[in-house]
Formats: sequence, C-alpha cells, structure tokens
Amino acid sequence: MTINGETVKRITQTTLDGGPALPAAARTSLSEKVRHRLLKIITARESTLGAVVILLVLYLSWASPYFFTAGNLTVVGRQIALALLISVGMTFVILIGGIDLSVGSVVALVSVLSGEAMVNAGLPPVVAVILALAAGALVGLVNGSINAFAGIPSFVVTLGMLAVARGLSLGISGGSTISGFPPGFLYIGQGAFLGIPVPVWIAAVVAIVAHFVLTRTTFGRHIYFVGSNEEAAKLSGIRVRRVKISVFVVASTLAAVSGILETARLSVGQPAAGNGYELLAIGAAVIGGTSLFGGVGGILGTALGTSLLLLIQNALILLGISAYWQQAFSGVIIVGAVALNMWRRQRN
Amino acid sequence: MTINGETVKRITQTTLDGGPALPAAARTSLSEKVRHRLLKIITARESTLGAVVILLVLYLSWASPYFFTAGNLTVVGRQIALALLISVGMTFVILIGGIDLSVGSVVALVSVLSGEAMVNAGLPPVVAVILALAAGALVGLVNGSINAFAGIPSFVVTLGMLAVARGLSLGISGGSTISGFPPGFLYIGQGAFLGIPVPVWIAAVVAIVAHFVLTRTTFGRHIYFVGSNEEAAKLSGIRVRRVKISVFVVASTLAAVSGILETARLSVGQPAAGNGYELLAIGAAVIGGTSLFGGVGGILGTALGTSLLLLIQNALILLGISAYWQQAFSGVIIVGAVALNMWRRQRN
Amino acid sequence: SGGSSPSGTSGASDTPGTYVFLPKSLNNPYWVDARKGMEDAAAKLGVTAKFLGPDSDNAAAQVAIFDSVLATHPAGIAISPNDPASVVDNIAKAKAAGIPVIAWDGPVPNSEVLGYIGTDNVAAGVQAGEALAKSVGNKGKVAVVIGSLSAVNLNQRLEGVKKALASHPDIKLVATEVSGESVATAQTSSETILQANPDLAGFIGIGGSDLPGIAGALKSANKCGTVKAIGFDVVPQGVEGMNGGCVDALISQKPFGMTAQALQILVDFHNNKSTLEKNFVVDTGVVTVTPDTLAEFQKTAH
Amino acid sequence: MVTHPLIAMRGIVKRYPGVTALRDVSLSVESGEVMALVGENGAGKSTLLKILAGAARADEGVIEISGETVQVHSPRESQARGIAVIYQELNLANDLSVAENIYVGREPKTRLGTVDFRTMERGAAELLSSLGIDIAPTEIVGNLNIALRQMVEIAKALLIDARVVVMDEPTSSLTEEEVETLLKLVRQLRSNGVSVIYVSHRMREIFEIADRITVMRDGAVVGVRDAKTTTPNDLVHMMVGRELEDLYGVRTSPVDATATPTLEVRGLSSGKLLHDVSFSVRPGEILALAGLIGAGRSDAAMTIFGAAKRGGGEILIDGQPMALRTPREAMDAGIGFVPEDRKHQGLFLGLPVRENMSSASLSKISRLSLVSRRRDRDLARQYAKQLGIRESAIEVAAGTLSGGNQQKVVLARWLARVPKLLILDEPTRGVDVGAKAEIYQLVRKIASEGVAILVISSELTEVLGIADRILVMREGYGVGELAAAEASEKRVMAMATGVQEDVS
Ligand SMILES: Nc1ncnc2c1ncn2[C@@H]1O[C@H](COP(=O)(O)OP(=O)(O)OP(=O)(O)O)[C@@H](O)[C@H]1O
Ligand SMILES: Nc1ncnc2c1ncn2[C@@H]1O[C@H](COP(=O)(O)OP(=O)(O)OP(=O)(O)O)[C@@H](O)[C@H]1O
Ligand SMILES: [Mg+2]
Ligand SMILES: [Mg+2]
Repeated sequence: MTINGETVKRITQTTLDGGPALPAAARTSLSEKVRHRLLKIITARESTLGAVVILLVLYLSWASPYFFTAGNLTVVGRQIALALLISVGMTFVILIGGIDLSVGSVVALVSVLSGEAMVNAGLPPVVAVILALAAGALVGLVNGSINAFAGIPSFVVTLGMLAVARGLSLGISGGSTISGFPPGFLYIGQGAFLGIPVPVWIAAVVAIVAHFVLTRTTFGRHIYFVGSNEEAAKLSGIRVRRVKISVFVVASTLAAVSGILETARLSVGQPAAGNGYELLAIGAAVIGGTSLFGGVGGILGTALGTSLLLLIQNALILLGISAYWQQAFSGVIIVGAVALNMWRRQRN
Repeated sequence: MTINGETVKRITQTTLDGGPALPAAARTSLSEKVRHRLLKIITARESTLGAVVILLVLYLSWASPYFFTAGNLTVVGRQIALALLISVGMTFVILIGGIDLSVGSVVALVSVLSGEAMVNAGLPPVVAVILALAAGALVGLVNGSINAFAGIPSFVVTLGMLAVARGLSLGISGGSTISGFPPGFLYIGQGAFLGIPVPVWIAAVVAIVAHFVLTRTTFGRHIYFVGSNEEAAKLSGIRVRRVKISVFVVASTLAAVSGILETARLSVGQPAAGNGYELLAIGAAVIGGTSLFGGVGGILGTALGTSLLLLIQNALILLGISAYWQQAFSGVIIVGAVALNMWRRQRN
Repeated sequence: SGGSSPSGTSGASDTPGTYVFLPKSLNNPYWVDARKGMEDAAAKLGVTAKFLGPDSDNAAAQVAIFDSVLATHPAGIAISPNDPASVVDNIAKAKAAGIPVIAWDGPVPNSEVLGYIGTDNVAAGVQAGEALAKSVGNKGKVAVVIGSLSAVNLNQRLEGVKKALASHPDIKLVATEVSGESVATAQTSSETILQANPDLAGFIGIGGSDLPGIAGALKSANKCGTVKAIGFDVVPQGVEGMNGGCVDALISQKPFGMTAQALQILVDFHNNKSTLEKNFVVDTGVVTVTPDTLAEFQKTAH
Repeated sequence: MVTHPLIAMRGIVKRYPGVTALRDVSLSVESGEVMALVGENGAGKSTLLKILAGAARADEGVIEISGETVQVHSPRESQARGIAVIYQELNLANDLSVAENIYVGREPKTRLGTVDFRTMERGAAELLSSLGIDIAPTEIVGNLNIALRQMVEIAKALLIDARVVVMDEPTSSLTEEEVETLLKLVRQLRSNGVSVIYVSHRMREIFEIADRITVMRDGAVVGVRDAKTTTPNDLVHMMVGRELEDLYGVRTSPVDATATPTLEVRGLSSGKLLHDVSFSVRPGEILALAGLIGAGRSDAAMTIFGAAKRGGGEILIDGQPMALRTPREAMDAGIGFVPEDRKHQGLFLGLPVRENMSSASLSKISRLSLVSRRRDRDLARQYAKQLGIRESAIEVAAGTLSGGNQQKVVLARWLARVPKLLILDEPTRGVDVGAKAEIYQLVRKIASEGVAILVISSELTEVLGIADRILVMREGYGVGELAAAEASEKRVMAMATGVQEDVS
C-alpha cells in the first residue's frame, strides 16, 4: 500500500504543470476504478459461464432433494477439487499454446510410486509425498525440455510421455494395486478441516495462487506473451524456453498433487489411475474459454469449466437419468453451455 | 480463364519495356520444375520419417523371422488400413486448425447401428452400410455446422459429440453387443482381393484420393488456406464455413467407413468400439508432420505416422517385449522418431 | 419405472425404496445379463432398482458415482468394485448412514460390507487353466490375452490360470498381451501372437472382450479348432464363436442369477428379514461350458 | 439523365465496443478517378474500406454502386461486384506459395477440374515481374519479408477484374522503386477506366496520384478537396488541426566524433543475405540504413539484436566485443529493437495495449517479480499520451487498434526501456504525419540524451530528414556512407541501385 501510494505521488508531481490538481486526479482514478472493475466483472468472458453454473446449481437444488445437502456438496466439492488441480496446470500449458496429454499417466505414476514408497518401502508419508511430487516435476521437466530444445510439438512429446509414464507405472507395480496406506496419509484425501474436505482446501489455495501468478507476476505475463506471439516474445527478450519448461513442470507437478490426493482418497495405489484425465482437463480449460491456440484464458474460466463438467455428472445421477443415456445428455449440456456463453459474448 | 488471361495480358503490357521475354520464362520454368520436383522429394518434410519407417521395417525383418511373412504383413496391413482411414479424415480437420475428438464414438455408433440394421432389423447389407455411412456423415455435419455457425471451438463441439455419440450407441444397444452378421458383409472386413485384404484396398484408395484432393483440387488448397490464415481466407472470398463443414463431414464419414470395416472384421457390433481412437488418429497426423495450428501437413506424413504407430505395436509383440513395458517402449520410440525427423529438417 | 428410463426428473431416486447396483462398467456385454437379472428380480419383488456404472472400467469414476449415489440415500447398494480398496471408505459411509451394502461379483475384503455374492475369480482362473490344459492335450505353447494388466478381477483370474498351468510342465505360456478391453485390440494382439508363434496350441482370453478377439483372429487365420480357445463369460460372441467351432470352452459365471439373487439379499436386509449372517459368502459358482453343454447351459442360465 | 458516381457510401455508422469508428461518413468515387483517403491514425479509413469490401458490416448507412443500392455481406460479394481490395493488414496464408496466394479463390483449372498449377505459376510470375519483383511463384510466403508480402498482396488484387481497386496503405513498407512501379500501375488502371481508392500517409504520393482527396478525422469526413487546388500544408492542417512546419526537427547538439562508438560492426555477415558489413554509431548519433527491398538492412538489424544467427564478423558495444546470441543478451547489453513486421514480430494482438507496451520493461515495473499494476498503467498512459493514442485504448486488445496506432504501441515498448542503442526498423510504418513528427522529435530527444540510434527506413525523405549519416546497402553489402550534408535522394538511390553513372 505505502509503496503504491508513493508511486502515485511521484508521478502526479511530474504532471503538476498542465494536469489537474492532485485531489481531483485521485478522485477520478478512484471512481473510474470502481466503474472499471464492475464493468470488467460484468463483461468478463467468463460471466455467462458463471451464470450457467449458478443456474445449474439453483436448478439442481430445486429438482433434487439430495443436491444441496452437506453430504452431496462435500462429494461434489472433492471431485471438483481433484479435477481442478489438473485443469489448472493444463491451463498453464494451453496458455502458451501447448498441450499436456501426460497428466493422467502422471496421476498413475504418482499413485504407484507413493504406494511403493509408503506401503512397500515403508517410508514416512511426508517423504513419500515429496518423492512422488519430485517424480511428477521431473516428468514435466522432461516434457518441457524436449519440447523447448528439440522443438517437437508438445502434443507428440506428451503423447509419448503418456505412454512412457503409464508404462512405467504398470511395469513398476507389475499391474497390481497397492493398498494399506497409513491413516495419516489417507487423511489428506478423505479427511476434512473445518467441515470442508482437505482436497478442497488444497485445490482452492492452488487455484487462487495460480490465478495470482497468471495475472500479477512477470512469470504470468511471460506465459501470455509466449502464447500470444512466440516470435514477438523472443524479440521482447523473454526467455521463451525457460517459460515453456516451467509451464510443463507446473502442469505435471499439479497432476502429481492430484494423483497423491486421489490415491489417498481411494486408499489405493493403482497403475490404471488417471485414465482419460487429460481430456477432462483440456475440456475444462477450453470450456472455460482458454484458447488452444494460446494467449487467451485464465483460471477463473477453468474453475467454472471444471465445475460444470463435474456438476453435470453429479446431476445426472441425482436426477435418476439412466446411466446408458447419461453421456449423451452431458455432451448436449456441455455444448449448450458453451454456445450460450459464445452467443452472449458475441452480442456484447 | 478468359477473364484471367485478359487481366494478365493487360498488366504485362505495362511493363514490356523492362520485363523478360515470355518464352525464356517458360523455358526456365520447365527445367527448373524438374529440379524443383526432385529436390522437393528429397527434402520433403516427410522424408526422414519415411526413412525411419523403412529402417524399422528392415530392422524387424532382420530381428524377427515372423515379421516379413505374408501372414504378418496381412495382419499389420489390415490394422494400418483401419487406423489410416480415421487418420486421413483427422488430417483434413487438423489442416484447417480444428480437431475432431468424436471419431472414436462415431466408430461405436456406426458399429451399433449397422448391427441393429443388419442383424436386428434384417436390412440388406448394402442398405445398412449406406444408412450407417449417412449417420456418420450426419455427425460430421452437426459438428461442422455448430463449429462454423456458432463459432464454438471444435475441441468443445467434438468433445460434446464424443459423449453424445458414445451415449447414443450405449443407449441404443443397451450395452450389449450384436453379432450374427451376414457373410457378405463380413467379407469387406475379413476378405481379401488379389491376396490383399479388402480394407487395405479401401484405405489405399481413400488415402490416394485424399492426397489428390488436398494437393490438386481447389477444395484441398482452400483447406490449407483456411488453416493457414482463416481471416485471410474469408477476405479472399473463400466460403470458410462451407470448407469447415465439409472437412468435418469428411472426417466423420471416414470414421464411419472405418467403423463399418472394423465391425465386419470383428463380426460384432459393439458400443465399446473405437475407444481412444481420436488420440491415435491425432497422434498419427501430428507425428506425420501435420501442425495442430493448421495449414501444414498432408496425407503422406499421416500415412507414415499411422504406419509407425502400428508397426511399433506389432513389433513389440513379435519381439516378445513384456506387455508390462510395451507402453514405455512405444512412447520412447515415437518421440525418438519425431525428434530425428525434426533434427534432420532443422539441419536442412 | 425401471432403471433404464431416460426421462424426467421424477426418476426412481425420489422414492425411498431404490436399490442401486454399481457395476464396473456398462460397455461390456457381461453386464447386460447382470442388468437383466436385476430388472427381472426387481419386477418380481416389486421394487425399484438402478444400474449405475462408468462407461468403461475406471476405479475413480466408479467411486465418484458411488459418492453421488450415497447422497440419494438408496435402500441398498450392491457394488462390483473396479478396485476393492477404493470403495472401502464409501462403504463405511454407507454403513454409517444405515444403507446396507453388499459386494457383488467381486469381493471387498477388509470392509464393512455385509457379505459377498459372486464367484471366486482365482478359482475360476484355475478352472480355465485346467480346461485349456485338457483341450490342448497337456502340452504345447499357449498365450494369454487380458483386458487390462491393472484390473483386480482380471489379475485374479490370471493368477488362477498361471496356477493351473504350473501343474502342467509341458505347457508353456509364451505370450501375455493386453487388449485394453477392446475387441479390436484383442483381435489384433491375437493375430500378431499367431504370427509370432505359428505352433501355438491354445489361447485364454481373460477379459470380456478378449475371447471374441481371439475367436476372430483364429477364424481369419483359419485356425479354428487347431488352436484351442478358452475364455470367460457366455456373451453372444462367445456363443457364436463356439457355434462356429472357434471356441472350445467358456468359463461362465452366472451374472443373471447372481444379480437377481443379490437384489433379493438386499431387499431382505432392508426389510430386516435376512437370515444371512455377517460376512456371508454366497458363491454362485462357475461352470465350464463346452460345445456339448452349451445348449443345456443356455436353457438354464436365465 | 442523372449520372451516378460509381461508388457512393452514405451515412455510414460503425460502432465497436467503446468506440464509434465511423459516424455518418459519406464517400463517393467516380469511375476512372483516383480518390485519396487521408486522415490521422484511427480516423476510420480502414474501417470504411472494410465495409465497402464486405469484410465488416455497417451499423447504419447505404452503399450504392452505379446508383443501385447494394448489400455487401461478404468479401466474396464485393469481389463479384468488381471491388478489389488491398488490405492494410496483409491477408496472406504464410504456409502457401506465392502463386497460390495470388490465385486463391480464382484458381485456373485443368480439363480434369484440378488446379492448374502450371498456368497459375506462370501467371503469377508474369504478374510479379510486371511489378518489378523477382521472386519465384513457388516460394512460400512465410519466407518473404514484409515488403515482398506487400507486393504479393498487390498482385493478388490485380487479378480481380475490378471496377474499383481499394488500396489501404499499399506503400507503407515499400521503397522508392516499388512505389514508382505501383504509382505507374495506378495510372494505368485509371486510364483503363478503373477507379482507385488510395490510402496513404505519404503526402508526396497523394499529390502525385490523386484526383480528389477525402479527409477524415475522428470517424467523420471533414472535407473533400480537389488535388490540384490543395496544398500539402492545407491537407495536413485539415487532418491534424495544426501546422507542421518542421516534420523532422533539427539537430541541436553535434555528435561527438571522438566518443567511443556505442555500436561498432566489423565485417558482419549472416546467411546468404548479409556480407561483410561494417559501420559504427556513436552516442547521440542517428545512422540510417538505406537500400532497396532485400538489401539486407533488416537482416543486419536482426543479427545485431541476436535474433538471427551471426555467420561472421564482430559486434562491439562501447568498444567491447559481444557475443549477443539471443535478444535477451542484446537487451542486457543495452540494445532495443523495433522490428519491421509488427504483426508477426512485434505485437501480442490478443493482449491489452498496456501489457504490450510494458512487455520489454517488466523488470522496471515489478518488484520480486510482482508486477505493480499502477506503474504498469502509468507507463502505458505516459507513452499513449506522447504518441497520441487515446487513453481509453489502453485496456483494449492491441489487435483492435488501427494500423498506425499498433505501430505506435511497438515503438512505445522500446522507448520505455531507454536503451543505449536503439534499432528502429521502419519505425513509422503506417503512422500519420502528426504522429510522425512526434516520433521524430522523440527520437531526436533521446539521441540528444546520448542514445545511439540505428534507423532503417524505406522512405527516402525520412532517411534524409532524420539521419546524421546514411549507410547505403545493396544485396547484402554495405556500398557506401554519406554524411547528411552530402546526401540527396538521387545519390542514395544511385548507390542503392548500383547505377552510379548519373551521380552528379
Ligand atoms: N475490430 C475492432 N474492434 C474494436 N475497435 C476497432 C476494431 N477495428 C477498428 N477499431 C477502431 O476503429 C477506429 C478506426 O480504425 P481504423 O483502422 O479504421 O483507422 P485508420 O483510419 O485506418 O487508421 P490508420 O491510419 O492507423 O490505419 C479505431 O479507433 C480503432 O481502434
Ligand atoms: N528475391 C527474393 N526472394 C525471396 N526472398 C527474398 C528475396 N529478397 C529478399 N527476400 C527476403 O527478404 C529478406 C532479406 O531482406 P531484408 O529484410 O534483410 O532486407 P531489407 O533491406 O530490410 O528489405 P526490406 O526493407 O524490404 O525489409 C530475407 O529474409 C529474404 O527471405
Ligand atoms: Mg488503417
Ligand atoms: Mg526490412
């Protein structure tokens, strides 16, 4: 606050000659700021999607006696949390115009590794979790380095990594699942703090930090620059490779976090975990308005996209829709929601 | 033609003073053209990938006594053929900068529908096949129209369609598989003509026609133009929407063809068919050098990419690699092959 | 209203007496018979029952469904776990909420389920292994095609198969390939195995999609009858393969009867009329169906 | 009988979110007439022409062609009505060949219905050579520099059998020679009865070619003048509302000829385009690189900035040899670089103007890698004001600005960094006269503060007006240096083309 205040004074002083008096300037900028903020919220690209999600929640609360219960909200919240962690990382990658298909396999790898470490090797949970996270980060480092240095499209690199990481988890575990985790570990997946599931806390913190990083830090700016125009970014002195690698590390590490939480949630380390999560995560980001061509989008949209996808799944069960037709319904709803969002945006 | 001829003449007249004489220009262009062609083949972006595939074939022929046998080549050929049909359609979509995630679900839908039509409704195979193809084309029409008219990213549209078509096939079949197809129908999947499996003939014809369409027709060139710069395409008078819709119809229809052939090959209509084919097809195209950003790529590369992917699968089994480690191997090989291709291309 | 009514919000979930079956997946024909068994029994018992599962085998997705189902407070739950450990937590929650849960089709050890109705997968595997040994004349090369290397029930069957084959020293297991629960991949893998092992004597398909793929591969290689094929579950393609001479034995669970009986058990528990004790095990058994016994089996199965 | 103008646009209104780009604009063009359209950056010229082309839809107003009211919903329809357009922002597919770009939508066909590449390539080659451009029709457009792309765009428009050719700043990246060719072509079109609507910020061209001039300002037409009875000063006055006596300003303090050069280049070469170029720039000095298209000026700049691979030679900064392998290293050495192709090398089109402006100075507006939003905004405001971008545009996506204003954004990015060597590659491309004067003043000012300036410009008057010294390049070689005092258009051109005889 003080730093900012200082800056303002310094700058207004330089324009004292021709500019308006100081208090006036302060006044304009304040009221203008409020108006600007409001306008920004209302016309934000995410607003209609937000409205859709809210309407869905309202509708569900009305249509099903089970939806708006502590039990169900806990359930949905935890599901959203686990998916959100991956979607947030995916958003980083998509923002630079890349894609990460290996996140689901990272979940499996981490699931197996944490099982091996805690159950079979008997390491303390904290150590095991750190090791598993490190493995996740390493996967990202490999993805990012190959992409940045060899110039291989991220789709190919991470498609390869999808197979490699899944193969490793299958090879390491020999296909079998691992259970018998210590209760302390299971707490992070199954427990609650102040009545809210632990994964929800973690995902919320991660999402807020990620939003902050993207909107307020130089690293975040660099990500948008690289995604918007890589050539121009390079010519603006941005270390494009470093940005790329970091972004893949973020995505893999967050997938690893989600994998650890899911392992704790399910009490089982399994090489089959995370199958198809990449599509869910990419879908959540894209539905939330992040462009696959890079440079456009953000965490707010991704959070809404993730919520929409998982609320639909929950809703279809609560409403008693036949499981055989649920997929068809959910597909139509997704496209409908995005169409509404598009239509609103175009009208503005 | 006449109008163009006139225009050209009018303009050349204005510079007759300084410009080169016409016949000279024509002469250069001929010998230059031959040289150009040759150079084009040697330095084609696909050449290294082609070399990799050939080397792989040579290696396999040496490493396994079973690889280069009529039996195995028939087996691999048929597998490549079925995958190639989908990859070719996917290439069309990716060339305009789009993506089609629904191809696998179309395979399932077509599989179930052709079963319902032939086995349960007793329609003659020809009619059933036409109906199934029409259903496939319709899916593409819906995908393309929503994408082109509502402006929803193709990733979202086809993610929705992935769910819808899969849901429909599950709903229609009630989860059960359908068998008891007439032998005439099974022939197109299992039979051979001149010793070569029918699907190979079909895929070869489709691939050649597709290559021809992309390289020689205005439709094909407009696809590249739209993918390279959609705005410019619009401003140049190309009917961008029409191109987009057509491309999705092509992709879905080819997926339907593949679905019909697969149904005939397996003698079973099943809602679980085609799961994950989208990733395989996109991977084949991208490995073959088609850019996910559109405008760059082609059928030759896609054919090589598809062959590479399926040869690896065949190889790992023939060479007796443990199933637990096969995935890890194949991931490394894919990335390695593409890296080699990239490296060669950059050196040129 | 049955479980497959797609319409409306006034679905069965609103009525308190809904029983829920949680299969591993929907896209495997095995579950079709199971669902029919459930629907049949529900009609007879005059209760509502629903069949809710993920599109394809997926432990996390199944737990998510289980989660949501708990919120609707059903009258009883039967679970066929993709992964037993993953559903323990939800079973405990169900118990705390007073919802009876039984394990069905696959057991959930170390959990608070009331009991288990189904078959012993390891035993079934042994039975398959023995059937194979018998059909290949106790010697030769054999190969396995398995839906997934990480599915618990399939691994149990594989374990049984290996156990049985171990007692036949002249039988050699030369290949184990994965189909990813896809008939197409199963057939592809089988075709390739046949190429790599021209003298193969027999196949076992472990998952529901595997035997159909094997049968297709044998047919296209003209090796029906020469190379023996054993698999699990009497699904339409298995039957067709057997009728075509491409399948030699089917190790069948009885999903129809098993599921019908499971619903009966749940209804009894709900009404506090059950005579079954805690941790009951109802083994519905497996039968080895051969071409000779196929007709008989089909008559009695439903 | 009443005769109708060939094109009449009446009462055109176009609103964008937050801006009214056009308010009640009318424009009429007779057949066989060259109508120039001039006005400040953002006045609405391109928007008006896009509406005529069917590339944008007017909110109100009518378009008449030969007296008949028409609806032009798409570029396709306008083409069918004989309207050919050269857009300000080039519209080419970079992945395709020159010939394909020229013929897109009107490809010649063989008897089999396939694209007749032979005819197409021949036609393209003829068209291009008629424009005095020597590039292979099979060349991929992405490999061309922006001037050549501009020529391809021109060739593309010429293929349409047009009644009206709309040219939106066709010469902004061309050198004298190509401009001459183009003007010749415009005259040729006029004598064939084709009308031309011609937009340019270069006064000389306007008066050389126009029959009438429509002046726009702030989304409205402020007057239509007959070119013969107007003077450039009148026109500038109408456009910017004030007189511009001294466009280029004057040097105040002389360059210290003894100072160590800020940049010294010895025998620089790169690829096939740059051979053994040597020169130096001292603190406070403005050195201009002059030459024709492809002379290698941009390549020299890119190589110094570490954006192109150096093949040989030495680069010395303040007398110290430097490696400069990446733009980052060049920036750390104190170099700033405004690239010539703002769309591909300069702007983040989808991001706000503010973020574009501060993208090279993030370290200045952040602490512990936390961006200060206030300093970010203040920086943007400061340069928006200096360069004449309206303040409300700071938060909009850079891609929605008018062409000239986009150019200013890229300039602002590097002016904000205050380097010790500033390389400007076509800094005033598409910038209006008023803003040009501001920019020259600014450049002079930072030069007088001791910054060395290397400027590349295709506009000879600009080179002569601003430079202290001129290095002329031809085909990748430096062919001679001229001091400002001894330079003239003729001499520079003679050196640039290699036709030395007629130097007096
Ligand atoms: N797509 C758009 N979205 C929002 N505003 C736009 C868009 N296109 C143009 N504008 C605005 O319309 C106004 C007129 O722009 P236009 O491009 O017509 O100017 P111009 O006269 O061609 O300027 P220049 O000489 O710089 O090319 C500008 O304020 C510009 O920001
Ligand atoms: N005849 C040509 N054929 C193809 N490409 C050319 C030709 N001439 C020049 N180029 C392209 O132009 C570039 C070299 O010119 P460069 O941009 O360095 O020159 P310049 O003097 O800056 O010209 P301009 O002012 O037009 O940009 C190269 O990147 C090359 O691709
Ligand atoms: Mg303009
Ligand atoms: Mg240049």
